[in-house]
Amino acid sequence: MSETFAVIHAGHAAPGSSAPATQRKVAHRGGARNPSAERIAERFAHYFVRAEVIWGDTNVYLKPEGVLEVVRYLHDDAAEQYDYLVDVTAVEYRDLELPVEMVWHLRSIPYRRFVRLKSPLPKGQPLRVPSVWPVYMSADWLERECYDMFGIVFEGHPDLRRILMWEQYKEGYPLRKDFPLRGRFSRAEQLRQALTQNPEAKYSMEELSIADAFEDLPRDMRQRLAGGERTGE
Amino acid sequence: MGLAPRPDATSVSFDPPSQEGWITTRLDMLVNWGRAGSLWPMPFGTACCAIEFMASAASRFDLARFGMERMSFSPRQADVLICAGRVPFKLAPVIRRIYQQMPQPKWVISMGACASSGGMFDNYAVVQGIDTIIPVDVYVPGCPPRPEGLMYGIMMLQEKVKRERMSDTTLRDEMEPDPSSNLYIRPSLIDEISEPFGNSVHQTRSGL
Amino acid sequence: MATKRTIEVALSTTGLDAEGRPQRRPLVVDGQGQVTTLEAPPSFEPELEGEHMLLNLGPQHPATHGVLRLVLELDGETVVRCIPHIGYLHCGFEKIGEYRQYNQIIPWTDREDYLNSPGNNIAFALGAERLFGVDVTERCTVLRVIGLELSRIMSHLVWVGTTCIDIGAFTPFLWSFQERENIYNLFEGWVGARLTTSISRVGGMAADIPDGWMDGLRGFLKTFPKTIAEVDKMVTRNGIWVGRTIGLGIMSPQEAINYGLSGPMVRASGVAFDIRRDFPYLDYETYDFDVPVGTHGDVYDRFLVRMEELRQSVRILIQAAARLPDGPINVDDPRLILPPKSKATSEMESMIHHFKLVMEGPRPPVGEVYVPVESPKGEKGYYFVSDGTSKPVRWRIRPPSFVNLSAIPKMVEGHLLSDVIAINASIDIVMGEIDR
Amino acid sequence: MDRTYLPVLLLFGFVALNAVLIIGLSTLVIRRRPTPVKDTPYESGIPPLGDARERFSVKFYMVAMLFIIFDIETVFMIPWAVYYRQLSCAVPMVNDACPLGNVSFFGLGEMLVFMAILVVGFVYVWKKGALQWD
Repeated sequence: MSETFAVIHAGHAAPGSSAPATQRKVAHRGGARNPSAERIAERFAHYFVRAEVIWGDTNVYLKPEGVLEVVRYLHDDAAEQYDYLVDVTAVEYRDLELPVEMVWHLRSIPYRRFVRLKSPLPKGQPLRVPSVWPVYMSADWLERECYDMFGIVFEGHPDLRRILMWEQYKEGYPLRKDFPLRGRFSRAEQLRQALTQNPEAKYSMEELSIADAFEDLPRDMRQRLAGGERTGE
Repeated sequence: MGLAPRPDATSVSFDPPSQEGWITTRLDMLVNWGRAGSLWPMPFGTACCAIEFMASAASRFDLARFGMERMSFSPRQADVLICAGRVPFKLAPVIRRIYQQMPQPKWVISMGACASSGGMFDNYAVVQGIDTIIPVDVYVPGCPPRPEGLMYGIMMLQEKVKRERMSDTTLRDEMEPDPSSNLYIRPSLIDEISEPFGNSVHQTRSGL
Repeated sequence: MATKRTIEVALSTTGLDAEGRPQRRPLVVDGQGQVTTLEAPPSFEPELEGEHMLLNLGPQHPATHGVLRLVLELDGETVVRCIPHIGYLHCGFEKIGEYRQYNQIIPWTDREDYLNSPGNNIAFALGAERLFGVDVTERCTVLRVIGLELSRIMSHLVWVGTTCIDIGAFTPFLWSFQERENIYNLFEGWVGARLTTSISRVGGMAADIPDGWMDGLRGFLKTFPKTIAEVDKMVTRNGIWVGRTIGLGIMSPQEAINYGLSGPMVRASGVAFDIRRDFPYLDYETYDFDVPVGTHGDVYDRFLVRMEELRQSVRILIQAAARLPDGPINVDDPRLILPPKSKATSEMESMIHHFKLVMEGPRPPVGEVYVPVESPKGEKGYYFVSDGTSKPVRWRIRPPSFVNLSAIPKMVEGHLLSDVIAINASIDIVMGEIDR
Repeated sequence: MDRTYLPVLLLFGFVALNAVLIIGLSTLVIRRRPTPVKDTPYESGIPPLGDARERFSVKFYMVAMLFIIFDIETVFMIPWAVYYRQLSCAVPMVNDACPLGNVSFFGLGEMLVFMAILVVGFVYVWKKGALQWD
């Protein structure tokens, strides 16, 4: 019989707090600020930019290079316990000069708190940001999708490949504002590229190494692989 | 079958004395009746239409009345490929490979607006109608089509199966996609039918 | 289970070695997330080692609940490594959302998680109304609770049906779809569509319920528990079912939270976290229902949690049906809701509102909002970023199944091939939501 | 030739005829249309990699051997079952009914001895752990 786990109740770390209720008449700006914002401000003053409350959620703006440290602090610290990564995503504004904004949604189940970390990535240099995968295992796929859709490279991510489009997708990063809605190529060209892939394009490099029958893979496939063609889907 | 109009017969004219004897047409009727009565569907269910297909296979809208309750999930035993749901470009090679691995005689029902014409997904990711990839016999409109709509499509397919003639050998030949583009129909034709039409064009202005 | 690897193995695809063979150096992640590399993967029975086989549990498969593709490295029957490939149903929802006005996006929320479309519509409306700074009327709030719970019942019914087929019992599928047809009739009466309902609008609902509708709902609430009891009697203590599901894909509470699981997946592992209770919306804190929590974190507990949630939804629906007040369903804010046709043609001001709403749609103030909702798969929410125009700058869908599915390599490795099907079914994935 | 074996021969004849008919007729009538894609194995719509004939772990052969042993055991029961009535009658049968009073348990006992020998083998296999899967 498998062992039984002790039940963890949400909000066990804040017993005194009243039972949460539906929020009504939420103010546009300036609602109740999440206490974690102050702690981040005085502990990471060199990374902290500013914090504000929009529609009841606390936004904390950070410099991109400090995100992993702040997230590790928020995850490990006893007073914070943000143990649940809700989402990792990015936002690109229509005014193309504005930087691409990275967004992390974090939730603390013991304290029933929610915070949104944001960090601007200026468009001048390549979009790089530290990966939060060492802290949250759920970030693996979320960051791969962010890379696939926006082209943001996550340093420290174990397996950064496209996850929604196929590896040889040449049209670029779909969710960028300069990417046309119907894609860059004509429909026939898109269809031709999708249909004329080599068989090994369906497998990641790692699966090809699993198929121990590597010696008796077809000869042309092995030449393409030796030629360094990136596979994977 | 497919979009290009078949070169020879524009309409199937049927006057037994001239072309075939009484026996062969009776044999055709028997074989076609057998095929039409027991079409084994291959449910290529991708999205919402697959749920409506499951509803039509369940007890209220019973597909068993058409002899179709035996779902074959391997193309080797399938007669009809029912593409229920939208097909993105990443899935295009899969559906074409499955269609090619089905033995003749085989038919295709394109269930739902997204399979038939890309539907509301007029963007970079979705094939604008699976007839650009594989020849389709019956298009079922609707998003998702009601089970009755699917059954009307199935009955239309059964009519089509009953009108086939075994003597017409070109009907059942395996079509080979041309090796350069791996497509069945000319790329210019694909562009032409994938063009947005009507007022859907000006909805693609982001902002405003 | 002697063969189950205890260490976390994450894989790196590094370069090629001399003669073009890709090098495979699996990484090891210990508790604190320190990443070290491991020389050779641990083998199970060195002397009896059979060659490993690569198997595609591919996009077209009856048991993958949609177009999911699992590449399995099999040592005989045991799964050594599982590599999921998704994206086979990626249809660019979020890109299209940036080219549509708010009320035009609602039909997209139907097609994204097509088992829970009323739930998605209402989640979208909640987020959009917070973005506009609007609170809906009392009757609309209770109608939305009814829509959410009916949608939860619909989604769990498909899950029970298809999971029973995966493990071998066909009859629960027919029973569950029989009940779904009853709910289809209810939604058809309410909104006219069976599956893709588009039931909500920003600031209200698409339509009010017809007058005979509440009796239909009460009739359904009377007959539905009998079906749950029937499925429960047939499956819960069934020797095959118990033998096939106990002890599979175990996730401890800490792992479940770290992997970001939500909904029945995390509650089956012993984490009593339900958004309806912890981050309430639509006055859920005033309803009397309890949150089922499992303690073993395996496939059997997920089944028990979902069956219990069906009964709790019936309880909520009974209370909601009792307290449904009269009154308007749409908020009377001319910025959002079209004025009635008679006023639009007679008064100048209503005509202007009508024209602006139809031509360019409502315009929210600049800002961003994320309102999570407890969908049958887990925590579902839409993250809106608005720059004042009538089309969102970013419409991010927080997909619970996507994050739940990312834990499948951890749950599946070490089990047999037939267990992969049971574990995959227990996650209750919907590929439309995963691939968006 | 004694007529008692005619039904068995007829059975074999029909079986063989049926097999030949099905395979022969279908190879004659159908028109093969092979295409390169149709000949590749079907693996859920993805081009397969590696081949299925891999070297399996030895425990699969173990299970196969055990099955054959205990399957043959049931095959031996068939002739015993056919002659069970004669076996359990001490004196030769009279118009295939055993005269009153001399029904013996020889038939049953014979099969129990046979089964006991095989159960010893089964217990040995069980204790040796050959049935233990992983």
